[in-house]
Amino acid sequence: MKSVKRFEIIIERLHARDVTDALERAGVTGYSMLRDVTGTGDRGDRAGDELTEVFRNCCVIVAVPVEAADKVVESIRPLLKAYGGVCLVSDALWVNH
Amino acid sequence: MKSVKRFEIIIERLHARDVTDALERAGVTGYSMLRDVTGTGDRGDRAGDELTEVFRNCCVIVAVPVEAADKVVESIRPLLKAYGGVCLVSDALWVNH
Amino acid sequence: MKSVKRFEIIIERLHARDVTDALERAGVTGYSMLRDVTGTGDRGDRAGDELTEVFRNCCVIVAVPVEAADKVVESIRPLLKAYGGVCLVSDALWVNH
Amino acid sequence: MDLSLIIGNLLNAPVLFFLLGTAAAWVKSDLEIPSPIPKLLSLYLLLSIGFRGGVELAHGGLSAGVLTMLGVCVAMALLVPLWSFFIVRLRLDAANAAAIAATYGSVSAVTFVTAVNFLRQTNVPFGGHMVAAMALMESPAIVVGIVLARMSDRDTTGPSSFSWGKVFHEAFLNGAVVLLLGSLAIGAITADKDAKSLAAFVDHPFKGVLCLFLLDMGLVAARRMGDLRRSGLFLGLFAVAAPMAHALMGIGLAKLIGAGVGDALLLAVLCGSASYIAVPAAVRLSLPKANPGLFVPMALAITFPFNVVLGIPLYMSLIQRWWT
Amino acid sequence: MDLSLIIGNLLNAPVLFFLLGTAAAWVKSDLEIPSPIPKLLSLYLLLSIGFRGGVELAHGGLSAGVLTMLGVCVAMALLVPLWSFFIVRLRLDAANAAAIAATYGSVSAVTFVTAVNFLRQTNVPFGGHMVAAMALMESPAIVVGIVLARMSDRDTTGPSSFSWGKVFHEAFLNGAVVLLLGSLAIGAITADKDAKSLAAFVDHPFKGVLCLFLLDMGLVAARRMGDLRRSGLFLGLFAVAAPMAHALMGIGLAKLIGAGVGDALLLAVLCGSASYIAVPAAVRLSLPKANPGLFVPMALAITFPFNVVLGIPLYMSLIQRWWT
Amino acid sequence: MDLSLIIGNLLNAPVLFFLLGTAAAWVKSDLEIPSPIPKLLSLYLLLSIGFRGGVELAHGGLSAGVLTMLGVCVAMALLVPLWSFFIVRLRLDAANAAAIAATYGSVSAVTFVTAVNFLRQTNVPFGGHMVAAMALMESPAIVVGIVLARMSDRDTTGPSSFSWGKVFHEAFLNGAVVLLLGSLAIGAITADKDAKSLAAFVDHPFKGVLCLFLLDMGLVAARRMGDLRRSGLFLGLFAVAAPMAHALMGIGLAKLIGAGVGDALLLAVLCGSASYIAVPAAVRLSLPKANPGLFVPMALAITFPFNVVLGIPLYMSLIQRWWT
Ligand SMILES: Nc1ncnc2c1ncn2[C@@H]1O[C@H](COP(=O)(O)O)[C@@H](O)[C@H]1O
Ligand SMILES: Nc1ncnc2c1ncn2[C@@H]1O[C@H](COP(=O)(O)O)[C@@H](O)[C@H]1O
Ligand SMILES: Nc1ncnc2c1ncn2[C@@H]1O[C@H](COP(=O)(O)O)[C@@H](O)[C@H]1O
Ligand code: NA
Ligand code: NA
Ligand code: NA
Repeated sequence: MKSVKRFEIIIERLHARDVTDALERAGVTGYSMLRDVTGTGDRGDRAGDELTEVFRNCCVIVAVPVEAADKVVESIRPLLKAYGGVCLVSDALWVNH
Repeated sequence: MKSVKRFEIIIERLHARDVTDALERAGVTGYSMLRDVTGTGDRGDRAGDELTEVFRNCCVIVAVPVEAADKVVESIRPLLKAYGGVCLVSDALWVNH
Repeated sequence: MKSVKRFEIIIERLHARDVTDALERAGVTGYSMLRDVTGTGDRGDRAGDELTEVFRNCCVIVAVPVEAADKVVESIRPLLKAYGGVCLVSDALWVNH
Repeated sequence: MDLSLIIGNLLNAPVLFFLLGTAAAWVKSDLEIPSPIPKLLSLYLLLSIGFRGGVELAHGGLSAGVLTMLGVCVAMALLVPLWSFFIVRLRLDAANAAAIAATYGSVSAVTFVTAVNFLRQTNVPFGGHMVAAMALMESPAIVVGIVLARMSDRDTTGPSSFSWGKVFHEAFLNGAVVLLLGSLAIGAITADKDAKSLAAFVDHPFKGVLCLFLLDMGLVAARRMGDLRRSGLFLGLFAVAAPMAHALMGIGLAKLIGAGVGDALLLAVLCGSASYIAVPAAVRLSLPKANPGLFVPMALAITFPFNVVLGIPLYMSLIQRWWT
Repeated sequence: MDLSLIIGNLLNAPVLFFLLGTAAAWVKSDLEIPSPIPKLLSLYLLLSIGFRGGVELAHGGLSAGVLTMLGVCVAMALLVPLWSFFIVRLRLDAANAAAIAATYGSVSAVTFVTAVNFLRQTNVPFGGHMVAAMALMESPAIVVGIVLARMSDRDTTGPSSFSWGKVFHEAFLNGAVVLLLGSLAIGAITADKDAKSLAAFVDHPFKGVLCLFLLDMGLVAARRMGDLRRSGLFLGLFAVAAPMAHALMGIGLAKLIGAGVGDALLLAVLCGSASYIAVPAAVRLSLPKANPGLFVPMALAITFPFNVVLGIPLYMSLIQRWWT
Repeated sequence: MDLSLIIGNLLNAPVLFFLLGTAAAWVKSDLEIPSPIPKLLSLYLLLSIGFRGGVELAHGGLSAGVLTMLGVCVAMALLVPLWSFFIVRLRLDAANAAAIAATYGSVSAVTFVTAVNFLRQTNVPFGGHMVAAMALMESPAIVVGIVLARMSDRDTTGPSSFSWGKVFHEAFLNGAVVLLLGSLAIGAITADKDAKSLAAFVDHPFKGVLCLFLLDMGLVAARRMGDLRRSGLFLGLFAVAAPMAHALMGIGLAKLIGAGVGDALLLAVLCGSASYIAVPAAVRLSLPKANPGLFVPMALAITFPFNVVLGIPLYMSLIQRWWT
């Protein structure tokens, strides 16, 4: 098992593509996405109506080697600044296969 | 980046509202929710038929400042006692924006 | 609150059943599942078309007592070897109820 | 016993799709109707049955006979959970007895819809007010069940957050009741103007949607059958005896008040069916100690298939004998 | 004022289902139409309205009158956001003013569809080219809004990643526009061959699907009403005055170019309606500083209900007076 | 070559909606048909085609000609993967060759459904037993593919958990096969009673639902086209040559056994189409070393569009020449 940093990025679903693009630019080759996330935060309710993706979030989960973590943070931060959302970072072990 | 506690609360979807109400009473202003979670636990299978929300879970994710964690635990515990479910707490860093 | 290990297993939805079977064989009695997860990894895009579950992932979340963690790792590893996917392990506290 | 009616019912597309679903689940096929498609189908069925009921109600009007029928229905919805509670209480604790009582006192909309389809197929007329009756019978049993549970054991009703307001809200304003009554009202209001232009949506696909929904019910019911081991012989017997007993009472009452054949069958089905959609949610909120692994499989994996496959033609053959 | 038209519209199944949804949300019923069912309904409505528009366009052809109408529509789509911006700018910053301007310059497909249903019901003919007009009016306002915002404050348009390419892409290639124009083209191409065989899908369930979709719109609109407190009286007034003013202009222009009664109503509705599906997404991407808690509830919880419940019959009664 | 048939097919609503989907994906529009709507559409198409096939089978009966046709179909489902395996094996490893063999030996239900729609439109009759033939051709190729892979390389078939029981289960009891055969049986059983009352559900919206589903197929196929670079020229050619060769064989066999024009076209399409729904799942479970990034895009992004846009009218024009 290998030490990694686990990122969890919650942002409007409209920006899902921006997040994965930013991750790819930061050299990330694997990530997962949950596409049906609702929530509440500084920018009000994102209660999930189907009418527009503005009121629906997604959650991107990425595990990266510890040394790559800073680069990922820097790639995500401008998106959070522009559009809001949350990015949590924690420690995890990756089960090798 | 700021140290936070990350909560993950898995409970019958029927009680989603109770959880967010409890969180709001505990002073939490932001949370996220996954509304389509299945599972198995002490109370049997929650395999997710559409007929009734009794057999479907949700998952609430909340990051709070470390010092607010106890209050959140206390607000959630009675719901777990009454209805079952799981609440996991872990450490994380919050990427400022 | 009790220390536990939190597992997060992301794998093709086709193999969801194999994962929960393996967990049950390893003595796990409770787990949760997210059934609509997309992603990218070594095996290419899993972008989530509805036509076949081959291009859609699921995510299984399990919390187990610290001492049971190794057994869970061993039960999951052959599946990751055969089918790909990711398994992350982290520390968490379980709120008793 | 009129076997031809039973066999005729068995060789009926909706019932066959139900059996197909059951069979698919038994052989562990991966056939599935993923969420929220079943929700769409059930919204459609409720809207359709409500709207058509409203249109017919507008044409038929609110006669004394109609009001008597509605009264009988509400009375049964209040009484059925009463005796059910005391029978089940012989074996189970108060919370579970109350949950089962509420389940059998309330109604199954899909059983009702299947009976309506059965009547339409055999060209037996029935009154639009029976839809109103169904809507009225959804909720009272929930309240009765909770009252009984609290009377026999104050402790059954969950956490401090218990409130009668919440109970009534959950019982009377759940989505199924609101959509049913709303569509009924809209059907009654727009009977002349919209009935024709909506027919292509409300009438034509009805039977097909019912087939698809019953396919899903078959899949779900078969999966829940595994849970039945837990419930034991007593509850298994109750789940077959109760619909028959209650349907018989319904038939007797229908005869007493001089209802027609179609209305009599629907009353039998309303009394004899058990809820597995609205009640479990309401009960889970108010009686968290009741085990949904008991009362849901009873209603869904025994009573529902029994009524749909055998009960409806059985009740009908009884009624036909008695009425002619 | 012709009250009978308004009451007639109120007693119309689609409008009643909208009100049922609103009522259900007010009493906090758990009635819900879970995602992605509303998406399916709106895909259907767009496909249906597009295809039928195409068929009618193929029969009617592209006359000078049709081209004039399309020109008028595009002109209104460019001008409405212009004055709207300067009016709202009196109170709000550039980003929010631009977002509201784009919202009111663009159109609401569901309002249009409801008006089409209104016309069909009253047997008033209208041209298939009005569907093309709707498709043409979806996007220009978005571009105008963003141009205005950037002109008055370079800083409004988000992060460094801003690009006009993205804006145009989002404005002109969003799913609604593509499906609408695509179905229109397919309808026009296959008018003779497929119109009949597709009628059972495209025409018959149309009104019923509209009812179901408006039920959901009622639920969503009522939930968004809570957000309106934030927007204050000024924006509340704007959300009622703007549709009326723009619809009036539309009616005037329709008279000027000699359009028929049906086309005049549709032009009024196109000018008077505000977008809450395509525009919010495009605006959120290009003007991240604009608060969707302002412009969405204005369009969804005030302007949309106003148009559907009162506006359409009001505009119609005006047109009928003026045209005869 | 009869160009008018090809152009006629191209100007056909379902094909145009497929092309619209492709175009929308190419311009990167956000048009999408979110899950599980495509699942609902495909459940509907399978149920509809199965039920109608059953009704027609009940009327036509099981003649010797029908049984011969079914035998030919099963034989082709066993033979096609055989030679396909050895051809592809020239370039790829055993697991991938087996996966591609299984893909081309099995059938594409949507291609079949599109061909059925093509026949209905041109009023060419065909037998209900062809639906049974499709159901019979879904599974054998999967088993043949896995046998071949294991024979040439024991190691191809994944982890220790491999079991023939699982393979057969996955091959013969997957949801599509169960629903298709179930609906066929129900259609045959209830042919007289239910065919009419279900027609409004099973027949009328058929073509429209096909349009919507093909729109989604266009979106998905275009997205998968990017993966084709990986597959190289050899596989690209195979994906066009195989359907043509297999369809030709099918046509030859149809002539040999004296089948009608409609049945001949359907046999050609069954032989010539490749599976991208049932096979990928079964193959992924049994041959985890096979890369779904190869065999899925071949079937979905080349063979499927080829058959739907060009193949069907091409095969038809051949058959028409030969039969008359
Ligand atoms: N403290 C939090 N914990 C978990 N999720 C959050 C939190 N704050 C915000 N979110 C999520 O992030 C989304 C955007 O947040 P915001 O930009 O603050 O409105 C919200 O809709 C929530 O889904
Ligand atoms: N050990 C566990 N790890 C992850 N999720 C669990 C665990 N135990 C229970 N759950 C989830 O919590 C829900 C309720 O659990 P319970 O109240 O124990 O039936 C289950 O349906 C699962 O979704
Ligand atoms: N680094 C990662 N972080 C998060 N999820 C990942 C990562 N790598 C792969 N995944 C997920 O695991 C699935 C299978 O991965 P793979 O077997 O590498 O193709 C992918 O489709 C992703 O959903
Ligand atoms: Na009952
Ligand atoms: Na407008
Ligand atoms: Na084939």
